[in-house]
Amino acid sequence: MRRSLQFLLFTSFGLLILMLLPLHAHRAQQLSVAELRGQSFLLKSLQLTDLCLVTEARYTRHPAMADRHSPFQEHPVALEHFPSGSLILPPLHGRDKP
Amino acid sequence: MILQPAALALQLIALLVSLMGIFAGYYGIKILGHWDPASGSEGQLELERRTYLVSTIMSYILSFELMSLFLFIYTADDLHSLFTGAMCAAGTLAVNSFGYPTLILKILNFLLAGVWLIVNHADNRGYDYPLIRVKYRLLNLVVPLLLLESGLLFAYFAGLKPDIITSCCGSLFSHESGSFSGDLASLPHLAMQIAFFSGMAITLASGLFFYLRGRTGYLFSIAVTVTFLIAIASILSFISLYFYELPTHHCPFCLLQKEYGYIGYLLYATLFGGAVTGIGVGVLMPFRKVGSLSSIVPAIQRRLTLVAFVCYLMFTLVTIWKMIFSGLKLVP
Amino acid sequence: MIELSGITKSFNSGKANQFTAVDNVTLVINPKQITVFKGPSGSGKTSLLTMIGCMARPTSGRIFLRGVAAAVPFQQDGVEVVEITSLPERFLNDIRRSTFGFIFQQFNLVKGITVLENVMLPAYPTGEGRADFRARALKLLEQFDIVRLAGQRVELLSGGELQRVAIARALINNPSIIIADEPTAHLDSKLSQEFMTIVGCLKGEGKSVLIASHDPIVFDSLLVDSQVEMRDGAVVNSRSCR
Amino acid sequence: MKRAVERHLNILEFTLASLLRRKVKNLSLLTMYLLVIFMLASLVFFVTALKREAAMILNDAPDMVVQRLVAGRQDLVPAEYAAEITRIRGVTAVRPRLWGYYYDALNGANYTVMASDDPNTTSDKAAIGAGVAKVRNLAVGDLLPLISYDKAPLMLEIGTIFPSASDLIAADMIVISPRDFHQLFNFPSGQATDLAVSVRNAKELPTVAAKIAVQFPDSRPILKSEILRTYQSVFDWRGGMALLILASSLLSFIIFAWDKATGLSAEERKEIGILKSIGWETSDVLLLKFWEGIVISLTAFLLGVVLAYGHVFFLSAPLFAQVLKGWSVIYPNFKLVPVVNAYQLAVLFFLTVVPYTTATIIPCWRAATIDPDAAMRY
Amino acid sequence: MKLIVTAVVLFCLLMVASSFAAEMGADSVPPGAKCPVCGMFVAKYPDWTATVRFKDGTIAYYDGPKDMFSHYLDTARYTPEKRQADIVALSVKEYYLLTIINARSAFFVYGSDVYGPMGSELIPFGTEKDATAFKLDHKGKRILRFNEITRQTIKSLN
Repeated sequence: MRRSLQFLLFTSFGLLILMLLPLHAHRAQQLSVAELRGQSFLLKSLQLTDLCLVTEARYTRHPAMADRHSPFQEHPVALEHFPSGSLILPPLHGRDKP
Repeated sequence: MILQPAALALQLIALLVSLMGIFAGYYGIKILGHWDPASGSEGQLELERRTYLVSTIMSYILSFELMSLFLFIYTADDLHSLFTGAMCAAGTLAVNSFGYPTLILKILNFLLAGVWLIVNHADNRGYDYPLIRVKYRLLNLVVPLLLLESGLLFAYFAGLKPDIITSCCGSLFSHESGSFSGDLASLPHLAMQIAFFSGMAITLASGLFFYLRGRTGYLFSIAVTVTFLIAIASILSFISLYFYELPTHHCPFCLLQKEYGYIGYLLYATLFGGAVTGIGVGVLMPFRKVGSLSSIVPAIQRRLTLVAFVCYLMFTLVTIWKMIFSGLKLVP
Repeated sequence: MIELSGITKSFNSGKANQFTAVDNVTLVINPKQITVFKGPSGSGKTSLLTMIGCMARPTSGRIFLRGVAAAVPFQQDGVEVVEITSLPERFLNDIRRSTFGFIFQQFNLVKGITVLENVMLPAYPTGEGRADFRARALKLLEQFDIVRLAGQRVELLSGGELQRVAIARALINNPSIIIADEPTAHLDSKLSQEFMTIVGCLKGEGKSVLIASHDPIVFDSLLVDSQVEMRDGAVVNSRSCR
Repeated sequence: MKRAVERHLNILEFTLASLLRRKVKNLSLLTMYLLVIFMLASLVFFVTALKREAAMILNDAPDMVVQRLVAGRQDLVPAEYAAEITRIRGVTAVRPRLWGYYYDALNGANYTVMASDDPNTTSDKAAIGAGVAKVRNLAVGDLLPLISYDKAPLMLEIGTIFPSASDLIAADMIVISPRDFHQLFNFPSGQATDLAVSVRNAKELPTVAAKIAVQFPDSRPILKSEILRTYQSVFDWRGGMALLILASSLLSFIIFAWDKATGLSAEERKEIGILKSIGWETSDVLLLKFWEGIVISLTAFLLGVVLAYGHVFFLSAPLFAQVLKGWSVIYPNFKLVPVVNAYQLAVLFFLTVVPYTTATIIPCWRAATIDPDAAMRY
Repeated sequence: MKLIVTAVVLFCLLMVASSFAAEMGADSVPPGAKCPVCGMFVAKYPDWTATVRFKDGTIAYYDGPKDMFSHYLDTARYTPEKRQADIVALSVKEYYLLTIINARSAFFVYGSDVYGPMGSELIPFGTEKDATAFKLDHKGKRILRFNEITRQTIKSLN
């Protein structure tokens, strides 16, 4: 086969895979809703608020911990999140109303 | 200011388009000032080379404009959840006074860039650069509009603040809003349907006649332009109603949403495609007799006419199909 | 027939280092003949050939092509003369592609691709089907007896083979005029003779051949129909050898 | 029409041949481009998937958490607060939450201990996350000894180990009964770590929060939407330093591409000169260069995105894991649920391919306008 | 006797079940349902759902009481084949608890700073006490009963 047609074939194959990605994601999401989310009644009832990404640091395990004066606390009313906290305004929204 | 990837991408494209536009415009002015096809001097040769650059840039601008037009509408649609009162792109665009002008300019620029490329294509086929002045005057009209569009786009995104209360399409395009869009939406259905179908009929008939006989090109082009405007008004006035199956919902943007099968993309693509090519036919009309183009322009026009014809026919067929199979009946 | 009238080509015009490569040349070149441009290097032979071959435009003067107009796409039927000096590049190019075939001093083959591909190269942008011009290229290779080299890369070829590939390439688009610029400069006498034999065959096929050369094997060849002698950009002597 | 297609195919043919001829140069360009797109796409996929994960967790989270501050530090909330807050209009329920951290000196890990009033959680029993089970090498039925505040050991029998599918929420969790919780930490009764407040209508949350803030000046209500917003910002593009790094790498790549495209080697110049002399037109060479750009950028984009998808969703982003993990003892072993849509892909395309293409326009044009007679003059 | 008891029990069960079903039916908005007044998909805004049930059993869904009133006060305009008299029941979602209540007996707070999906809204409450408290919290202007709401009221909200 001509090289140009080979390339076009390769590219359309790549495009096909690219278009399959959203479909795969969509399907995986549906499966995860069905399976994973019903996983643990106990966990659900605990009403957790945070992701367990890095467990040692409070500012990643529980960003919403409220200390107003502690290391890596960028602003007294900010929720903690290192290292991006210094780039983001503290969420003053809904707080300044009497 | 919304720091959302799509907004960033749109602003990036606007920036690139402006830079390229300034570049092309600068050489456009130079070419207008120093063009002398009879000379074989080095300056002239350099300018001739620049024409390649300008037309390359313009074709990139056109494709960027086309892609960013749809990305813009989709992004506006996507962002509606940030604004109270917005339910689709209509509300997002109404958040500040730059939204709609940006959209209208985007459409206009897309049409102009398309027409420019058509003229450029014809000019390139003539061996004596017959349209060079027309082409670069047109370019100098397009470039400021491109810059204005980018400026508006930046102003629009800069002015987007979440929690702004905006209007939804239901009120923007309602009869009582008193605005121009509202007036369009409140045009009487029957009259608009008559106008739309007769406009389409005249366009298609004159297109066919022009295609077969090569005459009445101006009529066709004018019909395309007028029908384009009528079709936009008709989308507001009655076509959208059939798609929404609601007698009072006149929004031109909800058509683009998933709930309606993204049918709006097909409608607008055919409408814009038909408009660009149809207007192109008219713009080329004065040059049918210009020396070297006399055998070329008619062939180009025939092809353009065919594209415009097919596009408009598709638009009409989709409309008719929906009018027949819609759950809504406006005219008993 | 090619007619030149008052052809001048200057470089760097208006600047201090301005020089005139070709100075007011008026000339008629007959079709289906071998015409040799002779003169020392720097006499303007090459510049003149580039202008005839639609590669460059003269600063002033006009060039007419007669009888080759059939290959020009935009030309209307019945018009036999093309004035090529005021044409934009893309039209010059169309004429060049369909009317002229070029053989260069250094052969100018593209390295890294095969002989066959090199021969086919001028046909790529014409939009002709690949199978069509591929068959033609193979036929040309056969004609020059180098079909066994088709799949080889050009780096590995000998001087004589290179020359034949270059000639085959010049012929791929079936031109009516062949332009050769110092074709024998890098060849020994035997190969130069061989070249002239091939040129003779081409002439026999009805092609016009224009050669710039200061090689006696070329301009003293019995095949040559007319000679144009050049010096400092001007024609000093133009005569028919018949 | 057929002629135009043939012309494109023929020129593409030559493009591929000439790209393959300069293998080292073009492969290095392609690799760099691919790497940039791969990292950018991985980051976008990773971040959107984490955002979705966070949003899913917050679906079940309390509408509002009320904490108490003493001298600017978080303190325990007295039970009376809960009773008072219940009386506010719009509040449907107030649940005191008991939780805290337990530092395991044995292996340096940090657990999150939580008390559950679920009837399944009886005394002396614990439900633990897969991360805890792994670092302590525990199975269901084993005993987990924890050291109480007074150094007395508290023996807990493992009743449940949360499946590792829930690692992103619970890898470090130890869920025990309130009685054990009080005993472990000497936690004063009648107090709570914080209060989980339910408000039926989300619209009313700010009003309720404002009322709580007025009624208890030392309290700090945190809305679900605030936590969500924080997560979105943390994970969002502007939050990621990585984006800045990637943006600069994209920029430097474009400069590199520009440089590569402008600085044609003598050989390339000669080659284009030959092409032009044998009958290629400026627009043919432009087309050649256009295809060159398409081949490079499309290949890089397609491969980069597909590889990124595999990297993030099938291999759980090992490259990012290294960064996130650092010296952590417990690192969740999570598999992210893919979140990709056409819109996201289109935006990625615009952000990576469009700038590259634009950067190459002028260099390509420069290359394409080499004089056709240049080849004659060598 | 036994028979009667059984019948009564069965009847009660049926009633409960049917009322439960009715409530469920009204609460779960079909995903494709669109507000006949503004065209929005109602299921996207479950906190604001208002419904109108017609004589023929059809139910119309709205994304806020305002649109429900628009339809109620000008039925023919939005549904040309129906009249106001065809309406048998109107329901709205109570603001604090998001329960479905009868619109005819509800208290609506006008002019508050709480916005619905369509902007300014009439906020419905089951009791006057709740309505008064809300009016105080949210700078409401007036408390209106069902019959006090006119086209003029709706127009001033748009």
